[in-house]
Amino acid sequence: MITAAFVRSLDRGGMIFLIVLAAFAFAVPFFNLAFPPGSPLHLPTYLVALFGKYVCYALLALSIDLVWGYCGILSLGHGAFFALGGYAMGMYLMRQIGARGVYANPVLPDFMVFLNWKELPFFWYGFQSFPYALLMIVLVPGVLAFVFGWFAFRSRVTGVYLSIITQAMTYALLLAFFRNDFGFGGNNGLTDFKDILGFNVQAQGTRAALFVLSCVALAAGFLLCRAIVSSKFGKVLVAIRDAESRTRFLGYRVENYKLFVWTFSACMAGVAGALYVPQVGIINPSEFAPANSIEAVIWVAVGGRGTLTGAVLGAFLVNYAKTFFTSGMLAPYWLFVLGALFVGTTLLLPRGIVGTLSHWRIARTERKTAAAAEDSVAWAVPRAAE
Amino acid sequence: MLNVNAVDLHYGAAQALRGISLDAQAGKVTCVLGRNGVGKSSLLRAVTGRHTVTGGTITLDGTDIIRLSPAERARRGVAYVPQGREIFPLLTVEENLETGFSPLRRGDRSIPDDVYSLFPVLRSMLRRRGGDLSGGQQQQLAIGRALVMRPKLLLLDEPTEGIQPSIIKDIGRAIEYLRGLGDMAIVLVEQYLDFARELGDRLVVLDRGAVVYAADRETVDDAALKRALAI
Amino acid sequence: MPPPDFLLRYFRKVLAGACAMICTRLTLTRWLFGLLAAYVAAAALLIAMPHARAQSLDAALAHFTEDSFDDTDQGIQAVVASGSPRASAIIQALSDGRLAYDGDKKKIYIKTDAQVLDAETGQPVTPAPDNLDTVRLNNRLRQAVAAALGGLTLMSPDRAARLSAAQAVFKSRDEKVLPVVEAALAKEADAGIKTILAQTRAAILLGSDEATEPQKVEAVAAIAARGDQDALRILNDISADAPPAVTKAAQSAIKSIQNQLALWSAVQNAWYGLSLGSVLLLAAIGLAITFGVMGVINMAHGEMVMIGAYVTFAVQEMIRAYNPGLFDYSLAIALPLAFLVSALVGILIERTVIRFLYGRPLETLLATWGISLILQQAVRSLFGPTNREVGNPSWMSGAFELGGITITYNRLWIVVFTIAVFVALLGMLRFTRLGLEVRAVTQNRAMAASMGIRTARIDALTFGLGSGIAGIAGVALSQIDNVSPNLGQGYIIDSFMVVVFGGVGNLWGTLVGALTLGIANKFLEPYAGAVLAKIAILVFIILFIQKKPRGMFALKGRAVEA
Amino acid sequence: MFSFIRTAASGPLARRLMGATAGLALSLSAISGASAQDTIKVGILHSLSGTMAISETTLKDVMLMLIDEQNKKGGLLGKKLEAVVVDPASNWPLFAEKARELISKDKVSVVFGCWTSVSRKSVLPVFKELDSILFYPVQYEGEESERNVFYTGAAPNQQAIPAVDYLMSKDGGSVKRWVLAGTDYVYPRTTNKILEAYLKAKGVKEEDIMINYTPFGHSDWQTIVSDIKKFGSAGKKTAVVSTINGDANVPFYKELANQGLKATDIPVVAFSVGEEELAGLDTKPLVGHLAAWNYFESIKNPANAAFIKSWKEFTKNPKRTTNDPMEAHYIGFNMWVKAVEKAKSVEPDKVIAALPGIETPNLTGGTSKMLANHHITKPVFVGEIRGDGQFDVVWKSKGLVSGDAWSDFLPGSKDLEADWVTLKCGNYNKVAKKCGGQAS
Repeated sequence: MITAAFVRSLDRGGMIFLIVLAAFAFAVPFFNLAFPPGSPLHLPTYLVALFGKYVCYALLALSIDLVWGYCGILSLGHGAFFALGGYAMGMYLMRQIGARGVYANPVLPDFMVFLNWKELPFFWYGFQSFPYALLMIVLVPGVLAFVFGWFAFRSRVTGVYLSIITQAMTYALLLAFFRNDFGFGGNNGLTDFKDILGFNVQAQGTRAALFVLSCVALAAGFLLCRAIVSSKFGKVLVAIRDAESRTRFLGYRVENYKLFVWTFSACMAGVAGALYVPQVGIINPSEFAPANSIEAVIWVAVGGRGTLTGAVLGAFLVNYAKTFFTSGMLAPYWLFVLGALFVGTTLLLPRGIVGTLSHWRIARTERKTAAAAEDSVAWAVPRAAE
Repeated sequence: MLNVNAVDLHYGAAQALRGISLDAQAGKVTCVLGRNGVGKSSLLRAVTGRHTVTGGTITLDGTDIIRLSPAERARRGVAYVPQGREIFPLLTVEENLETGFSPLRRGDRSIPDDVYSLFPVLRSMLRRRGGDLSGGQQQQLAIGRALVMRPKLLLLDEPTEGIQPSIIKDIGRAIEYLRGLGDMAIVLVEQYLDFARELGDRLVVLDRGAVVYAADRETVDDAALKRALAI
Repeated sequence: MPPPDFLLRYFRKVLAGACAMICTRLTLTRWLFGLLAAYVAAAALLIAMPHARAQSLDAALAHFTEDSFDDTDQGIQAVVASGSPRASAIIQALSDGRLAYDGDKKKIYIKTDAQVLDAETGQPVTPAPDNLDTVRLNNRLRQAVAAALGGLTLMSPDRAARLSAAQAVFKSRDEKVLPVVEAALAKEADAGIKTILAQTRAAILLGSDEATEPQKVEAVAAIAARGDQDALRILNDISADAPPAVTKAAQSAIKSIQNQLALWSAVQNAWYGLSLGSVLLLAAIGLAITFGVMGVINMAHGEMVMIGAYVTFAVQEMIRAYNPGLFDYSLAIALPLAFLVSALVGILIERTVIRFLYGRPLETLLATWGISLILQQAVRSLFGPTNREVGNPSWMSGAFELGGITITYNRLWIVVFTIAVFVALLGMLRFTRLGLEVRAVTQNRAMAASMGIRTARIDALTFGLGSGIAGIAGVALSQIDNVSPNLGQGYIIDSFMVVVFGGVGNLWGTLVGALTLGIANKFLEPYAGAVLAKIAILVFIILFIQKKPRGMFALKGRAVEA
Repeated sequence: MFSFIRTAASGPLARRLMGATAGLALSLSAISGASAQDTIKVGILHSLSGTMAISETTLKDVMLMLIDEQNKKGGLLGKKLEAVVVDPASNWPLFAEKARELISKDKVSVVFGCWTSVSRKSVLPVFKELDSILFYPVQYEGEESERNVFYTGAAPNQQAIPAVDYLMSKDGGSVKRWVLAGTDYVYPRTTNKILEAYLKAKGVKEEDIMINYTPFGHSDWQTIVSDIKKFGSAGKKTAVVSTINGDANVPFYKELANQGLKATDIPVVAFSVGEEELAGLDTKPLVGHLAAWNYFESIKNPANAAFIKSWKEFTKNPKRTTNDPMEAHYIGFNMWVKAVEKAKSVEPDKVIAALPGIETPNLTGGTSKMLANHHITKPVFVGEIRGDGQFDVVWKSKGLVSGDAWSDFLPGSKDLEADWVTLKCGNYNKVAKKCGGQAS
């Protein structure tokens, strides 16, 4: 009875979420494109870019929520997967520039030309092809996550240890990508993109399309995550989160479950990164900074971990707050707000917004059911068993 | 000394104690008997404050201690020898004993001679780590450690469990000695009937979280006692 | 054999005692000294400007009023050539930046703390002229000044002055001062200074065209005995067209010095590693307490270090403002204050945030990260975003040579300090009441409470202790790193690596972990470069954790479970 | 289950949500469109939090001061100037977002901002797309000339090469052996590439050049300083050219001072160390080490004295120092004001067209001119660190040096030329005789 209510309430949440997302995906480009800039109904392009960024962040939040909220793996390095996906996309976009770079070199990206690189490093091969780049967007973060997870989960590195080494992983990548010799443009990263699939990345239409595509990716990610967490597989994940060793004693190969969901989540983060890069116009190593990954975790915490809609909502809210608090008079206070969000959420709202709301709803139904049960059971069993 | 009145205690939805009442007087040993899972240990957890009770009162020397934290109760004279001893494994025997100094004023912080005279083995092992001791030695250490606190009320949770008979005898003698001092109330939770019968001034049998039989040593009806235990 | 020191002192005493009575005797001494000075000056003059006529000091000083480096250079040479007894005071003032000129009156003055002296006469000028400009120097002139000063003070009665003069002439290796060096060498009694002078002579001879071949070969041997990089530099400097015997001797000397230096470079790496390791240990040890002992992930740990550094800054500011004489004690004053302030902030954090999160390490991690952001920005608003100056007290400045390596005092003191903190902390945990209670709570919280130990108080104190130690780490780090709001961020990941690598809950593990990482880093750095070395270490730790998930020295049975 | 979904989707809920979303989007756009046009808005895009706040906060303050002063003089074109401050929080994607917000939402006429190259690179596409103007005040690696960007900081030929020339001169110590030490990112990499080529062209041998890179925020300099010492012991006069950035400088100089590496032995010339950075150091052991800039606070000049005075008054802090990027903003702002007055409009296209050729006095007694390649002419100074944390100018260029967008010492760029006046191209290839890449 209770679980049924729970499932239904969640489903309604998911439903509402999908509808809102669809409306959003439709309304934003519609008001942007259908009305001329002077019209009061016009939605400025910069908001399209801004919302597009939020949607990508939401997808990243979703991927973090899947491993943290449902499997108890707190990753402080998910930004690494996001950035790797972004770099894969960035490399494709760089190759698309072709001879239109400032040095007009048909093969080498600009940063290689002025640092005297003679030829393209081997890992840049193939990125001129979009399907190859698409493959890499999923494959590179996926393989890294798989290898990392393979070692970590089999040797039963858990809890804060895992968190700390995920942080070490992203930090090592940060340092590596900062190195100019590494061949990814060093600190400046990849930028100055021109075309994606032949469309100008800065054109209004391309932006709108990328925005819609990001919304579609978010919806797909949401549905996939829903499918995972509501299946039996998902129940095992939750069991692992709540009592890992007991789940192991029950005969489940815990590490395989973890490895799958971890790798899947990394691929999702990679896709988010890939969609993010053409909309933002730059990818550079600072995306690997541990602080970025930790910030992404707080989006999930604010929205409510263990609730997929919460992760998305959190990403939107916190990033909107960031946009809001980094302008005008409030400018130097953003870090105070962000810091307070971390402390406040963990202390006062450990379930997050969506988690708290559904908790209240469940508590209310539970009280009702309990009251009803009391009435019906009171006369049947005089002394309740222990 | 100790007065437990109508105490309820829940673990989540499950109720472990149902309106239990119990008294323990200075210079007397109160034995709490019962099978596994009837609430004996829960009763001690309620008295020490390790678990919050959901109803009833607990007073020590007439003052209500129900709102006090475990540390504050210990500071008022409640000493606890838990089931499984809970020796600090990485502290030496001496340090284990010294953990009992906390309730004492600075000037009183010494290990009473009684501890060593009751359990001479401890003196020879002062520098050993608590975790390296045998079960019986740990049990003696746990009791010794409690005595360092100069308690008014000593709570012992199955001190004979899994311990060789010779040490059980030592422990029995120690409890008798402490009773003889006359200023300490002792609550002994036991499953080992003979031991309890021998030491207990008052015997209380629990079942399903409630007192099902209680009698003083003089008036105890062995048949009724056995029946209560056999339920 | 020179007369022993005490004998000289005795004579000097006799001279002083007899002064009043036999003043003719004193006049004689003065006359003798004057003669010597004149000889030295004349020698310098003859060599420096073979065709120059003796210039008056007045004319020499005029060069300084032009505010042109070339004129100043001429001025230095001219002052030395003037042979005036005021020369050394003038050059000293120039070197200290106390030589000033009045551009309108074309007069030169020497500024002292209290008054302004006329450079030519040494008499105070009253009223002190305003609108004075300092005579400026550049690096080229600084070298010239050092050489001139060296030449002028090689005969100084003060040993320290002679020593620095000898070092200065060694550095300049100016052929012009060779006669002065030789004169000083003949008179010098101190063995250490004598060696330097001999080496100076050898160095000058090596560079000179006049020296004979045997003189040069001998000089190579004298230089080779130094065995350091300066020696290498001089020997490398020998021109290829020198006589074959000289180049051959030099080549073999270079080779042996290089071998020696290679050996020393390994020692140096070990020392650098040790020093980096102690910095890591110092930063991590507070974390080892809060993380290891309490199981609390304190991401704001770095900010506690930062607070300690800012306390040091504040203390130094106060000292600068009110009592500059105390500057050398500033760290001693800052140390307890930094401990207290950081500890109090730590306790505040524990009481207001962390205590509600015990048993939920991941939440603690997030909350403390938030606190770290707040603290950073708070310090930024309070002290400004820029670096603040924290000075090194004199006893932490500079370096000394030990064999073939240079050991800087600040690193040395940090190593010593780290050891002291480590030992003090171990002792505190082992021998004090608080230490016992901390260990008891660590091992069995519930039982500790049942023993009457107020666990909440212990938690707060332990957290305060860990934070306080981070604070004193900040005092030490302010000596080698910049004091800015970002200070803590630079250490937090490294500190976690150390603690996790060493094994949680074990101070010895932290020690070994920090030293291992420090030394490994420094041995990798020469080959891989600073960036790759760091990446390699991180990857190594990630792999190591897979092998030993609880670190090197994990304690059994009490690990932090999420 | 499915029936439930269907009913919900077709129910009024969906319509309500659809309406709400549209409403939200509309209200956002309404806010953004409602900017009043009675002032001229000037965007300030400098990090006020995060790691870069250390350098950039000062530039925000100086811009506020300049705008304030301009308003006291009666504003511009009869309108008041209004500063719009945003905080990109040292986060590169946020730079792009904030740039977009300034231009699209706040409708600023010009933006003064950025410090690091990556932040400039990140906002570049935004300025191109939305056709606005950015004034970039920091010395950088060059290799760029964009229609929408005006570079008021030094290009490598206005800082690095003169500094090296000075060190090779007799006054600079006739240096023969070079250590190029830098933080591992694009500015040091490019500068060092240029210097390496330049030194080799001057006859310096390969083995007399040592290049070393360190990560951002590097704090343990023991090994590198001792390597420099070793490298300097080869018998030739050695100097260090430092492109070490930001936070890493303080520990570097502390280590230098403590290991006793004196300026008279091995001088260090830095391109990123100014008065602001020295404020965090005890400079007494560092006296004689050098920095090359286009401005020093210590330069005696009435314009500079007035600027320093008003800066101290504006910040209400008598200890605040001034530095080179601040002067760059001073020049850039005055140039923009003049260009607007000349164009009689703040319309970006008109201002961009008006800017080349504009001349304004700089703070060191000369007059800087905006060139057709969007860089400016500047004097070059080499200063020695003094005991009081200021610099003593020991060398200055004869006349002003024109900023080169493209270095003559890099193979890829030696044929390129930037000219936005006649060629209308930022990267015109003189050999191929055509505008490379995009002409836009």
